[in-house]
Amino acid sequence: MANLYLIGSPAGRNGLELAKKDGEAAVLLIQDGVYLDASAIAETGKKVYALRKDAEKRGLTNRFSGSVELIDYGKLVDLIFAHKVINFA
Amino acid sequence: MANLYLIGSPAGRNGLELAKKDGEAAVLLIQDGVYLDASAIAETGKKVYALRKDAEKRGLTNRFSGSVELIDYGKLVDLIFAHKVINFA
Amino acid sequence: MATLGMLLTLGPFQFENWDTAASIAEAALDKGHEVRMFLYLDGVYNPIKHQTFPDLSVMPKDRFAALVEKGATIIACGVCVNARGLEKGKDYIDGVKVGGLPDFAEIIGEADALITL
Amino acid sequence: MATLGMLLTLGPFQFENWDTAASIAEAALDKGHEVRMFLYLDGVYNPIKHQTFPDLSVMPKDRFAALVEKGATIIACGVCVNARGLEKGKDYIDGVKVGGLPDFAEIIGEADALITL
Amino acid sequence: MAQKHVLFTFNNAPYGSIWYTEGLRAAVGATSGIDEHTVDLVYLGDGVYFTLKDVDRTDSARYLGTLTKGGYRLKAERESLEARGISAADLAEDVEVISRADVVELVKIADLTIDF
Amino acid sequence: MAQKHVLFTFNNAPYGSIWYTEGLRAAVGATSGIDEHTVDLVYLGDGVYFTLKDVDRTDSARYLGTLTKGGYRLKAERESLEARGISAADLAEDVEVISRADVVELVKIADLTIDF
Repeated sequence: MANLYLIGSPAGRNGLELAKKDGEAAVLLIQDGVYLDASAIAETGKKVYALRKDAEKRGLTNRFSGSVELIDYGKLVDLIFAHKVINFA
Repeated sequence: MANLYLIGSPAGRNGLELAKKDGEAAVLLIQDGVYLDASAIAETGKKVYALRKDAEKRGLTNRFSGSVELIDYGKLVDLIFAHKVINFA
Repeated sequence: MATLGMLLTLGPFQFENWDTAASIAEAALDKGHEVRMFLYLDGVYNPIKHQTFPDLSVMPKDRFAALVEKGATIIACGVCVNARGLEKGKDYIDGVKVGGLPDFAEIIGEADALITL
Repeated sequence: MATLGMLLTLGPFQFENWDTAASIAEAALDKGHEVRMFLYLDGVYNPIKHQTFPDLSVMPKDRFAALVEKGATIIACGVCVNARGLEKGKDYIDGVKVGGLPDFAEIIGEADALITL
Repeated sequence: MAQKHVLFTFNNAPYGSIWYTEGLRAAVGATSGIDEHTVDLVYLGDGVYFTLKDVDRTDSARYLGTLTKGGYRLKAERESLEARGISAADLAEDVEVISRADVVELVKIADLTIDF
Repeated sequence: MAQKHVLFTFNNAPYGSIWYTEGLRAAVGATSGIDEHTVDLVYLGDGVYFTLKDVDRTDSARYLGTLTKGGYRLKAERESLEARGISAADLAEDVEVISRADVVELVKIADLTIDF
């Protein structure tokens, strides 16, 4: 299973650095993690997701380009079981 | 009364930036604020204090040069009343 | 069907983690998965049953009670509970158990995925 | 003699602020100053009297009780108290009052210096 | 007892923690007491994320309404906005952008300061 | 029920919060259960401040003793140390410095991960 970096706190920066070096990484931004810039990771072709609810209430949905997929909790649960979760939330 | 910037949290970085621009500033580092680098402020001749107890338990006392004065809670209280406290702790 | 393990180390209101944890657990339960949550450190404040706040229609403890009703297992760290003065969880909502780190070790053993918040 | 106002928004154990607040208040009282502390948000967890933890000889609530004995005024935000299920502070140590933001406004009016933690 | 001028700084982004809104509630409390203190409301660091125009203000609308009626403005530090790539067009209408030097002036005129 | 290999990461400095020591307690708990899980202990970001040699370890000595007896080492990420100006000479003797690439390898061999 590929690694899913769950980024949701100030410590999320540590997780993003690991995700950059991990060839099998996907990234899921939640909570204040949606403020972090994961565009460098998305540009390398790795999948980046963000929890839509957390992005919306922060007024950030316009900031995400097509390279970031906005998802709901149901999809989040599917991703969690389809990957190994690397926790930074 | 001169301003005493009480720096003791991640938000302390915001306070340090203000202290740099404040001609009448002194800085007091407490809690995790003792990890922050206030040397640029000390070099401008502004007084920088750090709470000795908080620096000691983090193993940082050697990091502080003579430009930072290590103080106890009693001195901290004296400083608080001798200045206006600008809170970032 | 899979088992989701969860570790929650923050309390209600002050930080968003409790809400995220409850929302993820709800979604997992709705999809038919099992949820086993361990409340550690300030996480043990979440299930206090007397929470009341006029601005909120649903209190944090209600969210956790709904998880229990849907079949989630929620266990609080007893050392943390007593340190915080909650006396063995005497004021907890029904269904939340007070245990210890061996319970968390068991959750680790059983979990197909683990989320820490 | 001066008056030190304090605002504490975090609870015991998890974050260091409660310890810093108690230590500063002790030092101020020892120097003969007045201390008036307002507990807001998670700060209201500090005075729960049943705290017990074998690894610590002095519990957070003991530190706050000692401040009260030395003459400090400690007032907790009632909305925060009830939101967190603490039922008007029924399990608080003696001497801690449950009030509201008007009490904090009064502390602001009286304080010669204010510390927020 | 005396009327004071209090500088409130907001340093934490919504919604990871609740200081962003409970700080506003405290500011309302400060201005509503017998002394009727006056306040400045300044957003610094990650706190400036609250000033984005699309932020959901459900939790804080009531406090903001009271403060706005009292003539208060939300002030966001330009340097903090720029460091986060936030332009004036991204901000809510009731937000005023001020420089770090301006913030230091507000520090100087305050009697007391409170950070949230 | 199964024995798992768990990666614990420590991301918060002592002593502003207690994750630094309560995370170690949890690691002891994980290795002491019926399943006797195995663990890796990695310090990242501000968490590396715990690995300084002069840090007061009173609160965590007991947990560290148990983990050390079990053969576990404290591993600090080189890139996080360098970003904070911490050299090898500043570190406690029981700390092993590993690269970020090494950390990613530990991520890959873990069954589960926990961040404190």
